[in-house]
Amino acid sequence: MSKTGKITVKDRDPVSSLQNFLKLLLEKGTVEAVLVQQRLPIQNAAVMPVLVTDPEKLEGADPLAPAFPLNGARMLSRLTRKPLDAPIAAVMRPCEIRAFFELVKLKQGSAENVVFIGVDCLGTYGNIDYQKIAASTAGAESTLTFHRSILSGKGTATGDADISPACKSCDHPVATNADIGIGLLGANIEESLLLISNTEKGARVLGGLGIEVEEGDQPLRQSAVDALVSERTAYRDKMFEATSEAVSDVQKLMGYLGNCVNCYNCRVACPVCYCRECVFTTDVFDHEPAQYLRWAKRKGALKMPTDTVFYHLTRLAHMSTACIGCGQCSNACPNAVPVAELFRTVSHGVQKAFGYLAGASLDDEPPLSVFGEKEFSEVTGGKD
Amino acid sequence: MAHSQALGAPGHSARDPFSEISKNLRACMQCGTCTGSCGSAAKMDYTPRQVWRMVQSGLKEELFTSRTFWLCSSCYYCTLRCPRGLPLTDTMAALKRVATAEKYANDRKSPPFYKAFLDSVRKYGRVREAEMMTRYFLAVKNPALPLSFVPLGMKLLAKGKMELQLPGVSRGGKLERLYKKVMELEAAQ
Amino acid sequence: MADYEPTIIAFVCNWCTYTAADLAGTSRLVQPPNLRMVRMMCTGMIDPKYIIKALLEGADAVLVSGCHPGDCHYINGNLKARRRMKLLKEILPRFGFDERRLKMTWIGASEGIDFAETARQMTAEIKELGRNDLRTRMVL
Amino acid sequence: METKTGAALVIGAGISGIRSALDLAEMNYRVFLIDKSPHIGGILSQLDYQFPTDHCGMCKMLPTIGRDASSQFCLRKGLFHENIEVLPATEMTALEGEPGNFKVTLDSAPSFIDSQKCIGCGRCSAVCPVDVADGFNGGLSKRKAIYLPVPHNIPNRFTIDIAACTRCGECEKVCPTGAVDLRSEARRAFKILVVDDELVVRDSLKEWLLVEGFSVDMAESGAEAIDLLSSNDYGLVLLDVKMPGMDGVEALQIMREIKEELPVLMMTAYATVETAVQAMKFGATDYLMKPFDIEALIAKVVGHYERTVTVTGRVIEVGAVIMAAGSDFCDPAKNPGAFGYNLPNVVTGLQFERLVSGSGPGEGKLIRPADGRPARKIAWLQCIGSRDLQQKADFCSSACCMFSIKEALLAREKSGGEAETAIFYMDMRTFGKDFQRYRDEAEKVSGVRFIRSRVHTIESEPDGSLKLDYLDEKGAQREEVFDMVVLATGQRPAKGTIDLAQSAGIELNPAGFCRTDELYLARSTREGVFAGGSFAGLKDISESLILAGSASLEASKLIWSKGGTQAASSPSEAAFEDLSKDSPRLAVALCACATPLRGGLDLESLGAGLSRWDPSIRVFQVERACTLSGRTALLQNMKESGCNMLSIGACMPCLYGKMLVNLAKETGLSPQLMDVVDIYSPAYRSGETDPLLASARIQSAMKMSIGRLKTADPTPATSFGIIRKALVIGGGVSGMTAALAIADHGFKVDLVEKEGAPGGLARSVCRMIDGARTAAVIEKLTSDVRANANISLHTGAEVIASKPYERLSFLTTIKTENGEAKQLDHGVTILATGGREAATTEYGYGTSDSILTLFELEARLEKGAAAADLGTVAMIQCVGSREPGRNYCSRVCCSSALKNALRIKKENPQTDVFIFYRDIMAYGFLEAYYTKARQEGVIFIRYSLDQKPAVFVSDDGKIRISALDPILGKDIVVEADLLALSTGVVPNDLSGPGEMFGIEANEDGFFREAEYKWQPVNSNKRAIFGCGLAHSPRSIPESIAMAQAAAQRALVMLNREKVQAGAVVARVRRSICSLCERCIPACPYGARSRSEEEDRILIDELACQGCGSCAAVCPNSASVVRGYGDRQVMAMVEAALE
Repeated sequence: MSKTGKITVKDRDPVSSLQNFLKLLLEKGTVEAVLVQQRLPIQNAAVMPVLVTDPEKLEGADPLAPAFPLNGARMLSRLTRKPLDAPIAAVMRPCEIRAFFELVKLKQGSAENVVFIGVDCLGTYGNIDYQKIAASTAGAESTLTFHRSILSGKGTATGDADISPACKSCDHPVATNADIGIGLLGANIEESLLLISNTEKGARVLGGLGIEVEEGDQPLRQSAVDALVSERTAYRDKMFEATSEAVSDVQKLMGYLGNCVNCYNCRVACPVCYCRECVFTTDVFDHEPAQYLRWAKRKGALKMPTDTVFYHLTRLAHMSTACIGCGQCSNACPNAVPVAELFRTVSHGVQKAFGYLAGASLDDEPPLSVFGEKEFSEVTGGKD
Repeated sequence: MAHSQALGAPGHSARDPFSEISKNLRACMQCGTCTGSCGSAAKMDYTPRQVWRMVQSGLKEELFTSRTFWLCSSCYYCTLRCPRGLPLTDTMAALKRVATAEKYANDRKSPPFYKAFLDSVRKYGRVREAEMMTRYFLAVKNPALPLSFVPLGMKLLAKGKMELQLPGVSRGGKLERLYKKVMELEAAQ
Repeated sequence: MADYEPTIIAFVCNWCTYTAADLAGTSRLVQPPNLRMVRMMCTGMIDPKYIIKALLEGADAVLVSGCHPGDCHYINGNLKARRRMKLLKEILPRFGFDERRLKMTWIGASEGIDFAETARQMTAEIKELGRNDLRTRMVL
Repeated sequence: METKTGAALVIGAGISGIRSALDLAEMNYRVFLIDKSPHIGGILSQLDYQFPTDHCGMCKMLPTIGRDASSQFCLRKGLFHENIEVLPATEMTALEGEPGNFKVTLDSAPSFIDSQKCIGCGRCSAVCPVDVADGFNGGLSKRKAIYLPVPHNIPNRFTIDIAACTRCGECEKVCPTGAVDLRSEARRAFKILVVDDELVVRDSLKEWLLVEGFSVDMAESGAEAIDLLSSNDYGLVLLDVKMPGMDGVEALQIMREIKEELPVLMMTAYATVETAVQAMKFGATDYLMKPFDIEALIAKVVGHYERTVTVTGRVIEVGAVIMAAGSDFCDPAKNPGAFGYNLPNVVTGLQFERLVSGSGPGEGKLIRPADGRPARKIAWLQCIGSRDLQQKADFCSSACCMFSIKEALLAREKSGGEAETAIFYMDMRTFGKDFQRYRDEAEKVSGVRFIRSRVHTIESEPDGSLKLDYLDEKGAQREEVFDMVVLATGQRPAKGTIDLAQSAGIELNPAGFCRTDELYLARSTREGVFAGGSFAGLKDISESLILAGSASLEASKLIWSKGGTQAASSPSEAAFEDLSKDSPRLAVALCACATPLRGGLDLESLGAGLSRWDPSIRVFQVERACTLSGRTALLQNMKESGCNMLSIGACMPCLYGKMLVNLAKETGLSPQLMDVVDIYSPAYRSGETDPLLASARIQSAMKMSIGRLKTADPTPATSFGIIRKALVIGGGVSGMTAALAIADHGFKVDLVEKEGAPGGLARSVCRMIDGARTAAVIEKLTSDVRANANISLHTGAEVIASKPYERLSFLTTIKTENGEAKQLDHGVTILATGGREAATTEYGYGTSDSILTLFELEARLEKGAAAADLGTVAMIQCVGSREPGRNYCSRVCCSSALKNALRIKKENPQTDVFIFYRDIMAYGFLEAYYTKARQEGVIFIRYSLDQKPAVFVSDDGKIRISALDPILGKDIVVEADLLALSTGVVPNDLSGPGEMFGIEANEDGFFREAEYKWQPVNSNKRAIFGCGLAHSPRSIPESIAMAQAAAQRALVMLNREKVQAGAVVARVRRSICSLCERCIPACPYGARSRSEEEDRILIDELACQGCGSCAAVCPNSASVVRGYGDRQVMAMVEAALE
């Protein structure tokens, strides 16, 4: 049962009709600004999150583009770290909203004054691949061709590039916790886009815009979503198996992380790694020269910089309960180390062990911030 | 057969022996040790603990319908173990005295038995079983009773625990003055 | 491989388990000298990275031992530590660290015998399990 | 004017003694803590678990403010505090002087073991031939005459049980460090002269005394004795009375002239006892009866000998004395009605505690003492030796009901839930806070059977199990077989209480415990001598600690009023250099001393190994570092090398507690930068196969210490000033007492009372249990409060808001009587918001004016309503209390009901009084009132929760109460003219002050204390305390005691100009803190808060206990605990793997 409305698509261009919908939001004053992924009016047309207040400046907005330069959650957290009395709309992918929910739990942002508009996500390309595609076809055309090829069943690949492994294994294509959902699945996006209101804030906003919404389930959409989810889950489980096998002992893990140069870029890109400065960049880890020598003496040889495996394992320990699998860590790694697969695999196991799904809702407590009197007695061998 | 029992103010008159008894038992906190210790508690209709409770609550009539205090064999276990140090065995004896004095005909067998025993001891200085039992059977006037004692009698005879002496040979016991003194004391009380 | 002597890092809480360790010592209980005791004020103070560091530096096993739930001098330090150990026991075995190389237990102040028994049993188990060769091998 | 000493003596080092000693020590008084047993901890050293948490929490008694002045480890190991001198095996023999200036003589038992030398290796007890029942394990196991008093004690000194020791000397021979000295030569030097005309007597005496190790001379006549006496020096003379020629008495007189105080024992046959006694008049010290009983004779002789070698009485000057000598348990075997109490597998409560303890005989596996089989069906018999007039024990021991429930729960836990448990009781006295809930859970969740019956006999079955005959609640005779029976033994005055009372000049109450003031429970009958803990009668741990706190308050008030010194700043205030700019220069001192402990340890190779590992350190050896000379050598070395950190490798680090503090003072280095490592015991380990392995362990131990020190954070601990004023909320009896207690120490107090006049609930109570008028108590307190210049009383005022002020103090706004707001600044807060009588609509209350509540009945009696025209009075207890919705016992209604019943019976014995009850909570000495009430003829009728009495008011005004009499099994109806309902006590609303000060109330609305047992008056927030009815229902004297305990805890804060934060304390590195606030809920002490204006995390350094929860939860170590930073711990881990 869901409350859904429609955006009729004019001259088979969903992107511009979506832009008109967003213009409506600004013109009606429901929100004072819209944070949306927009094609920048610059030479090689990069797609970046943009905070737009003037409806006219929305014409580059393209949330449907298969581009995912960075996880917008960190931008929204900067916007809402301190109470912001102006309401804003955030057009985001499901993983961005889930990441932001985790950040809210860590007091890095607040969700009161934000209207979440969650776009169905059919997958995105890595930054390098997308730049090539964007360079070859101008403007929103690349977005339309991407969606048309999916609609016609030709899949997500264009040329030799395909959507990133993280997106292929993402089992949350629909933003169920967004106030308003933009439904692509189960709709012919050249005629209309679905408008799903998941919360009463969403219903209020749509009501304000005069878009009537009726109750009723959407069998077509539901089966499309289920199909996509089962396909993605199959891919995901294969990926889990392969990755687990690839890191099943420290030697293999070192091979897996062989190209890592401790640039810590994956941490910078990760939306839920919220520390202002990572402990590995503080004085705790700038070791004394004598210490390096002592390690080298004990082990015979010492790769520099050290603490690579230590860094990844510690980062796993810190954020595996909050990882939402957005893939930005692999996206940001200069040496193409498959970090996302490793972190997604381990986080899935950890979150299942604690019975916690990252970003699902603002109410459930992060597992390591709470504790119980009688629990997990298997950890202490049955003693309590 | 729980029936409502008006627990009015327990009747207190100055010299009533019954109030004497209940004053002794007031400190009882119904811990049940006496009943637990009592050898013959199993055969009693009201356990000793219930007797003290009835005394406390002044349920006199109902108390004297009970056979409990007749069955008390004065082994003093209860008095020894009572955490309140109450004179329980003496209370049982006092109840017997009150029962005989106020003629509660609740038990036709025990008073004549005790009386026959006391008379025999008074007369002969010791008990002569044959004479005592005949005197008891005569007092009880229940023909079936002697027959029920026959098996016991035969066993005692076989074991030489009892001889058949002829009644009537009066070798006067020397306890006469003792009995008189006791009767004087009881009257004075 | 049973000829080597394992080195076990024991993160123990200053209150109950350290007292049990002293008790095991003063009651002259025979226990193997393989434990290296790091005395923390409370198991709730043990950051997961200390345990990861110990295992990566080549500790053959890590023991974390604190007060029984309810005994903690700081009310609930041990309960928080249990959750962190649950996290580590979920992550580390995926990379080939045998589950038995990371043990958590509660040892009360009077359980000197338990402490000696845990030390003996763990040393035997790890000796049989084999050396953690990261100690002398280059780790990235 | 003699010098006023700021010192106090605490007698008895059980937990109450420790509590009082710590209280006074934290207020910078000097404390002598003595105990006659060789170890501290009293009975608690034998208990591993305490109700209601069923866990141990002793260490929570240690100071939380200025905690570096005291030991920071489990109390079972011992107690060190800068201001406390612990004297085990010491007793007080005399107490002279007046309050504020006592002179006390202390006698310590002769110790045959040198505590400096003994290393606790245990070889002596291995060879000791004597086997004695081990008191520590309740006699369940055996120990030797030379033994470890408690397993945990550090330093683990062995002691000799003088009574059991046969002086065979085996231990002396085998001791590796020569610590045992039985003073056999000293005995040989003790010469005894035996004077008797019969040769056979002389020879036998000589032989016995020689065996004992004494040297003996003999004389066959008085004359010979006299010239022997003049030529040599005797310690003792055994003089026969009947001798030809000069008889004993004459010889005695002459001897007296030769040597004035020579001890002479007259030896007399039966006939001449009068002459012996007469000889005593001439100065004979004692006499011996012929034929001689060898034990008695030897004991007397040894007694005289020991008196000469006892450490001569040490005289100390103290301002006050606190008696916390505790109490003993009764010995069930001595009970005249003992029916099978000494059968095998019948144990006392204490023995059971030892059976479940890890260090006990059964190593914690619940086994039967007789045959070691697991005990899986256990019965507890309550009231053994309590509530038993036959044993003159007309008192309840207050704690046995609860510790039996705890033991039943422990039995189930230790047996993995298999054990079947049953408790046989008369009244299950769960009168304390949350006790009723504890019992309900035991019954409903853990399946403990509660059987209301007093078992008279235990019979043993062939297989060693035990058969109980008992009467069940319906009166049916029952028989049940159990594996084990535990006797909940009642209290008895501690051994030696009588002569302790004599030497202290205090009186005892009829039951043999210390007699205390009716109102001020801590005051004994002698001014200046106070009673804490169970010395005045067994209490549970929480009540003992409250009374101990009250005793320390009284003692401190007395000392302070006599001008006793009370140093303003805390002693360890010595400013340490701030070395944060210095680079670490570490010195390693290896103690070289010839102790055989050394084994195969080679110091040179150890030193060389360390320098190779870390060339920057400086290694040197010191001769006997623990001695004074050792220390000077250390100092000199450190000065030379200019090092700012020191790691000492020696034996027994525990010896260095005080030494490090002094070293710190002299070198100006904070003790945090010094460390002592035990490098000897691994080498010495008996059964150590591989010396290489041992030296590897020692190397890594030293390296870990070096690693820890080099990465230590050298900034010294800081200290903070707080506003030295107190705010007391609630002007009832507790509030006023607390305010007076603080004001009497010279600090300003604001006392805020909602009503027009102070007094609280006590105003509606007319009489105390002993008949004294309560109004007099309130008037006295009120006049004292108004007269005290330090107290400003605000009546009709209410606290409306409070916020932190000047970093660690509070600024509270109150609305005064005439409505205007007033701001009060204060450093500490005491909540004494009190409680009130609970309202009820049950049992027809309100439908007739002859149905009253307890207080209304008392008011009517007080107004002189003649008992005669009251007619029949009925009372119903537990109205609304101890049932869902208000599942706690209100504790005071039973004693008040008994008080009213006794008053009615006293005024008119003919009035009939019926009390319907569920359990009469006449705990402690209130039991005597319960017995008296029954003896006065009050009829008690028990009812159960599911069959409550029913009340009908007939039209003629008579009240008919029908109920089931469980004894008779019949319905009875009581016609009464007056019905009083004991509705119990509910707390006044705590939510207002609760939010303002961030403290919670428990589910019944009472003040939630930090820890029921070990911190009864603290809240979980620093500087906020609670007492009186706000904490839990309690009688007026108990409220006063608790108010004093709360005031005492507050004074620990107020008493210092600068309050010292701990060295190990949390710190936030602001530059890298991401303000995720995960560390705020992680702190169990609420010491962290987010400051909105400065946008950073604030730490209350005084509340912080250094537990590190905030550091572990912070991913990038922005929150770090000094002494346990990442670099330090990781350095230790690396060093351990070198």
